[in-house]
Amino acid sequence: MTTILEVRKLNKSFGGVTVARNIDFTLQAGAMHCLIGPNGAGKSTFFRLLLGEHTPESGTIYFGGDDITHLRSFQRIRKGISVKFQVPGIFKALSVRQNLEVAFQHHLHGASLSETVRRVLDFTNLSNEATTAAGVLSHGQQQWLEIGMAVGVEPKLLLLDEPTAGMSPDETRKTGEMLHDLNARGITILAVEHDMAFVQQISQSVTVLHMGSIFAEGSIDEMTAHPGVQEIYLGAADE
Amino acid sequence: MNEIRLPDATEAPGRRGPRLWLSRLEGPQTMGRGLGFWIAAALVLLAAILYPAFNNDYTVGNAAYFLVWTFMAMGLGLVWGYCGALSFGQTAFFGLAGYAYGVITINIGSAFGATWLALVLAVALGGAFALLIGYFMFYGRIKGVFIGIVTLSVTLVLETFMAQTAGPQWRIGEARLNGFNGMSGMPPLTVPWFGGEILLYAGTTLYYVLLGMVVLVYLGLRMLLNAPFGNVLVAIRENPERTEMLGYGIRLYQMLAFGLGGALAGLSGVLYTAWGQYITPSSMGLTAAALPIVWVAVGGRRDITATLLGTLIVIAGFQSLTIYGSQYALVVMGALLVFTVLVTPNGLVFTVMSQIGRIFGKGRE
Amino acid sequence: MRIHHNRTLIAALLAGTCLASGPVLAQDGPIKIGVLEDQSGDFAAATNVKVNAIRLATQEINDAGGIAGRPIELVIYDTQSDNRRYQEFMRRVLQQDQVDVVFAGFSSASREAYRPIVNQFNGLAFYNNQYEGGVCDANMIVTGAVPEQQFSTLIPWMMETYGPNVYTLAADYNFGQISAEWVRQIVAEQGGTMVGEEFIPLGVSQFSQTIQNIQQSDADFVVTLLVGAAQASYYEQANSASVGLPMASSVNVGQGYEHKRFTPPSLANMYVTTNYIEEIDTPESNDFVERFRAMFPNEPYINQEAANSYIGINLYKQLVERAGSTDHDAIRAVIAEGDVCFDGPSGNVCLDPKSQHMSHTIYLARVESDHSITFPEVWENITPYWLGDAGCDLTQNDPSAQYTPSNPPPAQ
Amino acid sequence: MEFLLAIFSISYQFGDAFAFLVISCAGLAVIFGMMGIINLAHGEFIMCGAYVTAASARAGLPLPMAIACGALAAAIIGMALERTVIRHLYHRPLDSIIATWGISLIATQGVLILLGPTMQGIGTPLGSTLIGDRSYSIYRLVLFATSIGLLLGLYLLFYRTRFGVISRATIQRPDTARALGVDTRRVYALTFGLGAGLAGLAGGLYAPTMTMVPTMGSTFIVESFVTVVVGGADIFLGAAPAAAILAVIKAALTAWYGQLFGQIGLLVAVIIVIRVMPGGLSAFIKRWQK
Repeated sequence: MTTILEVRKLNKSFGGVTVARNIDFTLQAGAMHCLIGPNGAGKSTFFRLLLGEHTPESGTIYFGGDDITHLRSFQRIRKGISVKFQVPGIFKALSVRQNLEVAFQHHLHGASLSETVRRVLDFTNLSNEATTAAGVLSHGQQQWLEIGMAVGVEPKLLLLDEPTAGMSPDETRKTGEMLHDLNARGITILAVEHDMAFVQQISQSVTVLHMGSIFAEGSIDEMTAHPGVQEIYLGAADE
Repeated sequence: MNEIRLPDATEAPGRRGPRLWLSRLEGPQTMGRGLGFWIAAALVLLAAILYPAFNNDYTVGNAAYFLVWTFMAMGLGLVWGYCGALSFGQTAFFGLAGYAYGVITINIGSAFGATWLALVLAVALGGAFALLIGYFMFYGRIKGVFIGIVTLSVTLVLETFMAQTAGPQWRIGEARLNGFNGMSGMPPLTVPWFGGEILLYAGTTLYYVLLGMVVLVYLGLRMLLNAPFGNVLVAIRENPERTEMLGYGIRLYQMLAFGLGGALAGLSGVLYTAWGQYITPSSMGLTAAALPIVWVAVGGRRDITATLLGTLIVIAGFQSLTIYGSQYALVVMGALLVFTVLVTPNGLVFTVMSQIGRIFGKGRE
Repeated sequence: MRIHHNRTLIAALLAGTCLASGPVLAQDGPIKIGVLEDQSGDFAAATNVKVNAIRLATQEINDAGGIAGRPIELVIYDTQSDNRRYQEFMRRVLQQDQVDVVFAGFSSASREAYRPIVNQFNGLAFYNNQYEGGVCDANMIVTGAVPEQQFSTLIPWMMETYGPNVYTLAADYNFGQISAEWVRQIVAEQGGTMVGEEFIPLGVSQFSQTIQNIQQSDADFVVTLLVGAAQASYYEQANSASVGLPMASSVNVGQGYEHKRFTPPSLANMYVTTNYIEEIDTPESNDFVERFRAMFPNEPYINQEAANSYIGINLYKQLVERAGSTDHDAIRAVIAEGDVCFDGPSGNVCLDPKSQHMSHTIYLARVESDHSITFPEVWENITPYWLGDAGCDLTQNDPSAQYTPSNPPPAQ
Repeated sequence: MEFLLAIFSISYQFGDAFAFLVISCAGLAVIFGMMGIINLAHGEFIMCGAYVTAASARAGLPLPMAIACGALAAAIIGMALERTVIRHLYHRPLDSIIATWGISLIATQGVLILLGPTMQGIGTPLGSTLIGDRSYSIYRLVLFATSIGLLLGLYLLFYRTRFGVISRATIQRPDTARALGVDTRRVYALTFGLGAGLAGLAGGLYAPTMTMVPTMGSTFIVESFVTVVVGGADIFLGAAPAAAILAVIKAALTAWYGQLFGQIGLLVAVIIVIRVMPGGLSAFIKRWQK
């Protein structure tokens, strides 16, 4: 197995608050990995650092062996990272099909664009909604549409920030299947997730973040049994 | 679920080159599609072509004058309505290009179509300046209302500076900038023709030339907006972060759109200067800067057709108000603006067009 | 509209009154005068009265039988202090309304905006404002005073009375810069010294620094060439800082009646050369003011532009009657005779054929500490000599340009 | 001694520019800075305050009372406008440009029609004082003191009174405030009225020193926007230091290079500030505080 993402000694703080402290993190190609941790643990910040929305104070990010620490966001996307945000980041005034076209059109044209759009519509169960304005889709459908858009750039690594937030159990299950399907096609997946049942469904291994640094890593069962992990979750719940 | 269906935007596969571009005359980013729309558009164009046959020279020349402003309005529609960046300073590019036309033509004269060379150079200068300002703003992560403030400041700096260039030391070659009183003495657009030149004073010939330019720019913008470029602009307006995370260098797109908007404002500036053989710093002032925003907002910024029609209606309407409304004209104008914003937030023309579209089932919404 | 025109045409042809020259359609009907003035916006304060002066002159002439038996019809548009409106409406009055002559413009910028259009349609326009001078254009007749008339009288008198050290405060645009140039030149000729010269951008309303600069200088008097409502705030601020120096101006009082608007004594000790203001106590002036107030009782002030506009209409009447036509060439032939004069509210005035500018009686108005006006000095028959001396001769050729002392007409 | 006089003279110029910026921008800082409404009718609120002040002063009221009347009149008109027009535009800040531009046209031309093209001024009170060999207007010193008092008063109002705290909370999180039982519509109306009243106050304070014409407000508007933009969203962290910095720039450029550069310098300063610190000074300062 090869390493797709490698993070070395990443540090970031806002004002006096440290949000990433000496993070070392490695992700193998083909993995399906989850990041967990209580609110404010730094999960979203970690994503934003990976995406280039924040610049780290120190540390290095390697993607596919290349140093991407100083690339702009869209340049990282073009290297093969893609993301689905927590709040659905779709274009509400555009139709579902237009959303997908915008997502794909910088590398596809004409017939191959139409074909890819059709396939992704199928994949996301949105074929019947192709001309609907994206803003009126159900919450789950909006999440799927965004996953479809994220996949459209043909990423090697897909970052998912709480992909099932606000979904019904049935939608959550379907989403899990979708992710397994994508993973089977060779896309590495890194997800931030709260729903432990869902984590169990999709992930072989998890990383626990706490106060901006990596607290523990291991299988999901190990982590739920880990006394320290239980403590930070309970401690956080007390606050 | 509330079914809102949007027209399908799929480009017919297999089309290439000109046919592909022609197919983009209609699409998701512009209102109006199908035979009905194009028949209506052709009728409007026909009416415009026949207009001089039924009106006197003054009315035709005055209509030509209205057309002069539409380019700046369409450019602002592109930048504000489609790209989501409210520029309060399109007049900076308008004025710069207008002065450039004056300086160039006063120095090289009008023979052999030189005025058209001046037009191209001046518009390019306006566009280049807009690219520069666009680079400064978008790569500097300036957003929202601050874009308006920066652009307004730019146009006011230009105005303040130009207003004090009355002295004889302020000359470029033969051309005196002439300060607040404004620069004059440049030739009108001139077409070299057999047996003498045709001077495009405000009249039927100028009207047809401008009508042709409006049609070209309008159709060109329709194609551009329905092309992938336009899709991305709208995506940036809707959600810039998401668009960037789809791998687009959004700043480049914004800068290019801003540059194009600036070039169109420059085109209006050149045409205005050539029309009246006069350009003044006050055409870059606060009042002048606010006017394009008013035209576009009243017409409707979200659609290029609404912008075009709205601009013509507002300019003509304000002029008639001034002619017939005496001192109450400005009061009525003000009341109209407030009314428009409160009652038809998407713009007067846009709202009417969507209603028509709904009736015939061909509109965008 | 078109039908009406055609009928007029046929009637004119049938009646056989069609003359060889001049606008055929208008020969029989009323004489149409276009009026483009700023009745709203920044300049409204000084220009509404111009329109009323034109109305007054028109009514008087019409009551007395019109111009050569033809009544005057006014076509009035509000140009809103906006140069674009001048361009739009100048085309409208010349092309659509087919007026015989236009009375237009307050600011110099507005005049420069419409002048190309007047030239393009070979129209005739009266510009009735005092201004920076230098317009050499056969299509323009200027009745307002120009710098050589106002400064060649004012500055030497001031230097003689108060001393040789002069500080100029001028609006930073054409009028201010060119007027300041005149002041500089005359001060040098008279052996005085410019101890300061400062230009203020239009729209500036805060003058603390300027006031300090003046206090630091050894000025004997200050020449204030400030323009617009914002800049007029200077007087109030200078007064409250007790600058206390005499002021000289060519533009204040006579135009914007600052002495009526400001609280005494902020304008005290200001000297203005003007060709008319309502305080002038001559029988002609008093009679004019009386007739004016009879027609417009609420008029705040009758300024020099109002008198010039009134004179302009009467001069036009004389020109048309002597030319026997409204044709521009015929009218200019009359001007070329060099004896077109009029005894009006401001005394006797005459048109100079070379520049088509007007001679004036120049009154030196002094603002007293209670803001009443006295006239320490009157100069009669001051001619607008500079353009003619510099080489502008509209009887010979028509450059349609504006010249300044530092940018004079090219040598012939 | 000569040196002290020079220092005083420089401070006087600075204070004068500072007072003008603070007083003219205070109303806009509330309406634009806090509420996000781009109020192009700011100048007309100032004009309204100036006109009412002049009219009341001529009717015999002492000047401070007359100024209070001017501010009050502007505040009442502001609240009426908020109720009829502005209320509908909180979610569409860019449309507020059009609406307030329309209001400004109506106000300027309406005043011209109703009250004529000019109004007689009321004269600057208090006279002047001689310091060294130069005389200074005392009223200008009063304006400077007033600007300091104004900042202090606003600080107390927004940070020490119930209304201030509720209004800041409402504007930051209207939904939360509503959930806590705040009548947010009333808070918006009062806040807008406060902004309009502050603009009226500016008009009243400067009425004795300026020409009274319907378009007089336009001379304030550029300076006001410049100060608020440089200051950023928080009036106290932003506007006061912004006014101070801009006053230095303006006074220095005007003193050394003339009024033209004073004007241009202000505009260029804005462009640079927006580029270097997009949230204005207040965001910049807040970042440092963290």
